[in-house]
Amino acid sequence: MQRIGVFVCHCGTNIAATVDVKRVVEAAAKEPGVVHAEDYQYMCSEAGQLKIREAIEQKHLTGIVVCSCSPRMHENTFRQAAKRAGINPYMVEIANIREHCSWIHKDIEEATEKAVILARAAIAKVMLNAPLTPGTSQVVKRALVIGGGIAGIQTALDIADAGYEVDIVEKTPSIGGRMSQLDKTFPTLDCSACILTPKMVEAAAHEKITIYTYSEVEKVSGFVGDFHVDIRKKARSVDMSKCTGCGVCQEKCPSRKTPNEFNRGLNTRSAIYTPFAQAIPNVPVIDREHCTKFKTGKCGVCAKVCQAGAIDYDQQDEIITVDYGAIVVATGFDTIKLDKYDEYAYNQSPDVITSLELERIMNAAGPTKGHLERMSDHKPPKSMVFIQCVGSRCADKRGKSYCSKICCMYTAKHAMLIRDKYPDVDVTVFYIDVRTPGKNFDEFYRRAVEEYGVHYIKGQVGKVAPQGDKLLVQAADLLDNKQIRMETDMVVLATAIEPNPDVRKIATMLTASIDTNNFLTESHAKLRPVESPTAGIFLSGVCQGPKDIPETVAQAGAAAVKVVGLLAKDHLVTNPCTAKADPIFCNGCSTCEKVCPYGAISYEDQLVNDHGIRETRRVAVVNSALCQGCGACTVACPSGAMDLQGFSNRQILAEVDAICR
Amino acid sequence: MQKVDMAKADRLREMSGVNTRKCMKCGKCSASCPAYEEMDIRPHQFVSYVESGDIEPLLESKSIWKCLSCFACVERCPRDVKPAKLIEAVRQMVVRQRGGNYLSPNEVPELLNEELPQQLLASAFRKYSK
Amino acid sequence: MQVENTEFRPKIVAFCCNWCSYAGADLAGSSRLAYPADVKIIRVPCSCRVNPMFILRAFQRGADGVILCGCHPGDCHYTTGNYYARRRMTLLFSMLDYLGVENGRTRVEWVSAAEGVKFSTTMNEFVAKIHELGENVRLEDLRCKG
Amino acid sequence: MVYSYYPGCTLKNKAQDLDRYARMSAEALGFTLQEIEEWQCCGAVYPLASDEIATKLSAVRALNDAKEKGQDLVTLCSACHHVIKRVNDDMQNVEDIRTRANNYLKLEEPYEGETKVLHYLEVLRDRVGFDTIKEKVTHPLTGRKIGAYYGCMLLRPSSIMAFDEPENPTIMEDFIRALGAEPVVYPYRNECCGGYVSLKDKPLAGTMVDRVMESAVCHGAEELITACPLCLYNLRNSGSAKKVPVTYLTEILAEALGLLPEKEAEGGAEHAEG
Repeated sequence: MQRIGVFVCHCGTNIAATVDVKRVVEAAAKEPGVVHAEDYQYMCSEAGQLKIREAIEQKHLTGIVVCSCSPRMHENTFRQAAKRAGINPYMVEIANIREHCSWIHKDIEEATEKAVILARAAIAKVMLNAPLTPGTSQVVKRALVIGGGIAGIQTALDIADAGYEVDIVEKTPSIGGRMSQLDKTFPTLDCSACILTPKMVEAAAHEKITIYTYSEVEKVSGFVGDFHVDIRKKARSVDMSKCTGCGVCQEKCPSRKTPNEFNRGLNTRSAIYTPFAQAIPNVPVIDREHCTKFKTGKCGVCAKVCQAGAIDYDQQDEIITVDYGAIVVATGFDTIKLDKYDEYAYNQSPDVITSLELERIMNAAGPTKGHLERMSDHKPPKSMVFIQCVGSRCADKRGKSYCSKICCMYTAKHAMLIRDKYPDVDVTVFYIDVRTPGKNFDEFYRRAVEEYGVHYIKGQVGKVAPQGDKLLVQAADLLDNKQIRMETDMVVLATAIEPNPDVRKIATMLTASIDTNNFLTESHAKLRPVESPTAGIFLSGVCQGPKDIPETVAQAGAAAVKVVGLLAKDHLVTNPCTAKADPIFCNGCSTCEKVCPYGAISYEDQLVNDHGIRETRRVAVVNSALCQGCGACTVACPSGAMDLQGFSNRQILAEVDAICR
Repeated sequence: MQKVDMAKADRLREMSGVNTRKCMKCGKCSASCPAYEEMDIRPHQFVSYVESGDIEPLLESKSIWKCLSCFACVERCPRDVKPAKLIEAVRQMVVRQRGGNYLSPNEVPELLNEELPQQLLASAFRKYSK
Repeated sequence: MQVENTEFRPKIVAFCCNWCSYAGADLAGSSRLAYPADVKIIRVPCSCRVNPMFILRAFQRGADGVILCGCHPGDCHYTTGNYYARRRMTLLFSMLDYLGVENGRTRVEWVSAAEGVKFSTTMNEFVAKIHELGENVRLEDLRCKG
Repeated sequence: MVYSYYPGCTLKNKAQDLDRYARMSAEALGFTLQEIEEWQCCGAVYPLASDEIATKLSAVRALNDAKEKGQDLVTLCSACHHVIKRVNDDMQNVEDIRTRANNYLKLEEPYEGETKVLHYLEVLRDRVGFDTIKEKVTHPLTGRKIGAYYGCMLLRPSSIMAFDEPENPTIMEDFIRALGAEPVVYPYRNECCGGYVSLKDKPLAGTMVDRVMESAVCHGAEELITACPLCLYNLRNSGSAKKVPVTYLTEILAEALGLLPEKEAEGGAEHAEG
């Protein structure tokens, strides 16, 4: 017979303000099987846990129910407390009377009544709990980082420096990511390449780091500690072991009409190319879609000019399978498409550009060799307008609901750099709010205004109209309460950023949770910001939410520490809430095997004692190391032989009964 | 001292279906408005005046006769606030009151000319009077 | 003398998967997004853990509505569990409708861990629907009535 | 193909050309506009206040008439199109308006927004096809630089009108191109002409027309087309900027299809001179 203790937490006033905890205690005490019930200010505190421990020891409790916050918060805390008091940690159930009750209801009567019912359901369930013992599983001492931007590079470096093997998988021909496209960085105006390139080189040279560029993750199976990942190494058409990176092939390639992605399509590149001069690896790829040799069979210039004989038109995609203990997602971002913002004339005038395009124009290696000029007539502008919040903070379907966070600062940077280098260019910034929290950030923005004379006008732009060789900007000045209609030479749009569109596919492969904006969800918004709710998956950089370079680097380091913490373990404790077949009822029909996503179910001949009849039968056996405890098999099983430990049929039915009582 | 009339503000919100709280005060409505220069109270101010219950100035504003219902503000508003509908609601509130008509049939003959399309009269009457 | 309370307080059981919808409900809670107290949540590891038997039992014991929440299609923590759930529930709900438990009393909804607002609006809508349909008596086992 | 057709009051009077050329061209392109019986004025402006109902009823009657015939409803005047399309959206999606309108009209079968409302240009684009029109053009408008003036009512609110991209539309440009002329894209083609304020506030309408005209001229337009009689009136009569001729889009369509004998004569004369 179970002896149950019930512990009701006040959570300060978080619960006690809307739930009459005393009444919950009284009601719980009357439930059959309950031999102890009490309440306390903070059950999760040392003192609270001590109360649980004392009650278990003194009243010889066999199971406990804690009525408190979400089990996602403190289930483990209370399981450990129970364990220290000498009972099995799986003899603990949580009634969530905070997130699911006190925080959403105002009426005390109503909330208390609901809390009592939730407590009853938990008591009914715990009465049927059985002690469970977790198994263990191995940890592959190798990590995978998906994405080779600054986030991925930093994470990989930190993991590698701790002594673990780490692989970077990067989709494009080079690591470097968005940061390699930037000209200068705020708030110190360091040259982006100058601070990024050493890190790229370090990653490439690190003996613990393997870099797979021009590669993509194709398939992921397994689970924390033991993931199996298929990586597609796309055919480069260039033999990496032979290429010397001399660059002659790129110079001689006759097909030069492909929009240059690295320069955001502002100029063109050859069909065989490295994205930028400092690319790592410094080995070109052939863009087969645009290569004449691949399109018509007639060309082959690159093969002819290559002294090293590295060109290989017959190279095939290669798929390698590697095992990893942990996976870090660092897939980064792109700017949104501006097709739905044609009031800013982005599609109507080449002189309306995005901020990222301006980075390329300002960069010495960019399409204009660093000269600030209009893309229409290559004349230097005399006046420039910056528009903030293009696509950010939008409640409509056109844009993104969130603040992209980095735009206020990079716009101040652009404005300042232009005023510094071209003092005769008049710069106006239209803003809704200037958001510059961060060390030396607001000072930076103020410098743009006070020292560099950038005009900041509070008010959004309504329309940009090409007029002759000028752009007519129509805007509101909310502080002066007037409408501005001004001519300018260039308009720069602070375009909203969004997670790299590929991330959804990757999230699905990893079964990592993702939000409606395609940002990966962290396990806890405040306390577990670099972990995905899926064990063994970690988040680094903008794939989790908008952030600037310093924040990205900090988060990359944090993710690396979490990975190292995982890889340092000799083995992992597995979830004991796994499926289990009752050989008496199992008829070996193989239905469960078909629905198991993990291949955890097999069949073996067992000697079964069915009410005195002893016979050998083919029955299902669950490999508890592979089973992840989803329960699909339990419902599929036609004979009711399969059940899930910790969430058994009887337990859930008991909860249903308690709720509907 | 400004007179706060929340009952009228609520009535305007109801008539227009506009949720004034969604406004983030970016001013894009006023930036887009082609009749801005003619207005004494500007489109973005209509939203904040209603939000604060300051209705009397709106009822007396000449802006309500200047708004063209061209919907540029509605189309471009990033918060889906629809200022034009709010201005229309104020106009309705005025013309529904006795004597609030801005156009009387007596005026019409002198406004007519040879080419004037019927829809101009029809729409002006719809906009300006009960 | 006790005055009988005639106000209809529906009994509603919500099965929520641990990874998405239960977390979505937690987010609704921490964001203080209210929905009626009539909704009681049962945590299951995955929507595919919900056996039709659980839902039948709920109606048998007098539930007025049952809602099953899982991860969005393609986002299941266990890869495919929500697809199984969807198929099973489609069958079950049409059978229940045939038995007189109207389609409005049963619902499957996908709520991610980030969709606190959706969780709350879904529950508000669902409870409103149950109020519209009134008390459920069709499948109730009168033997269970005390 | 036969469409129900709602001409609207102005097309019966001051804008008879718009109507006449539309019908002529339709026949030439193989579809028929069948005027619905006893239509009433659409009201010319969509009543924005959500509690307005009586002013929407004439549109509902027209829509229901098309529904009973099982036809799509075609409009031409921008104002009529705007009002009828939006009222139809209300009938589909706003329960309160649907109920009240149906209670008032006492139809045999309640109207719930079943009719598809098409603008004449949409018929040309989606049903006939601009490629087909191009083939049927006998008198291509070669060498003419024509600017499309959309105005506001066809495009906005885009969520309901769903006519084209509200800030950078292309349907009229494609139409102009199909007729063999060169479309001139200018940014003020979707800005308001001043609409009804021109009745009592000529200067305001004048400012707005001038902006449109300046923008069109600056980008090289030598003539403008529009679908709206009020836009046409304002563009021709308001403002003080340099003007280019403004015609109805149906007129250049009829011209390109060779349905205007007088123009043909002119064109012939020019050829003779050249």
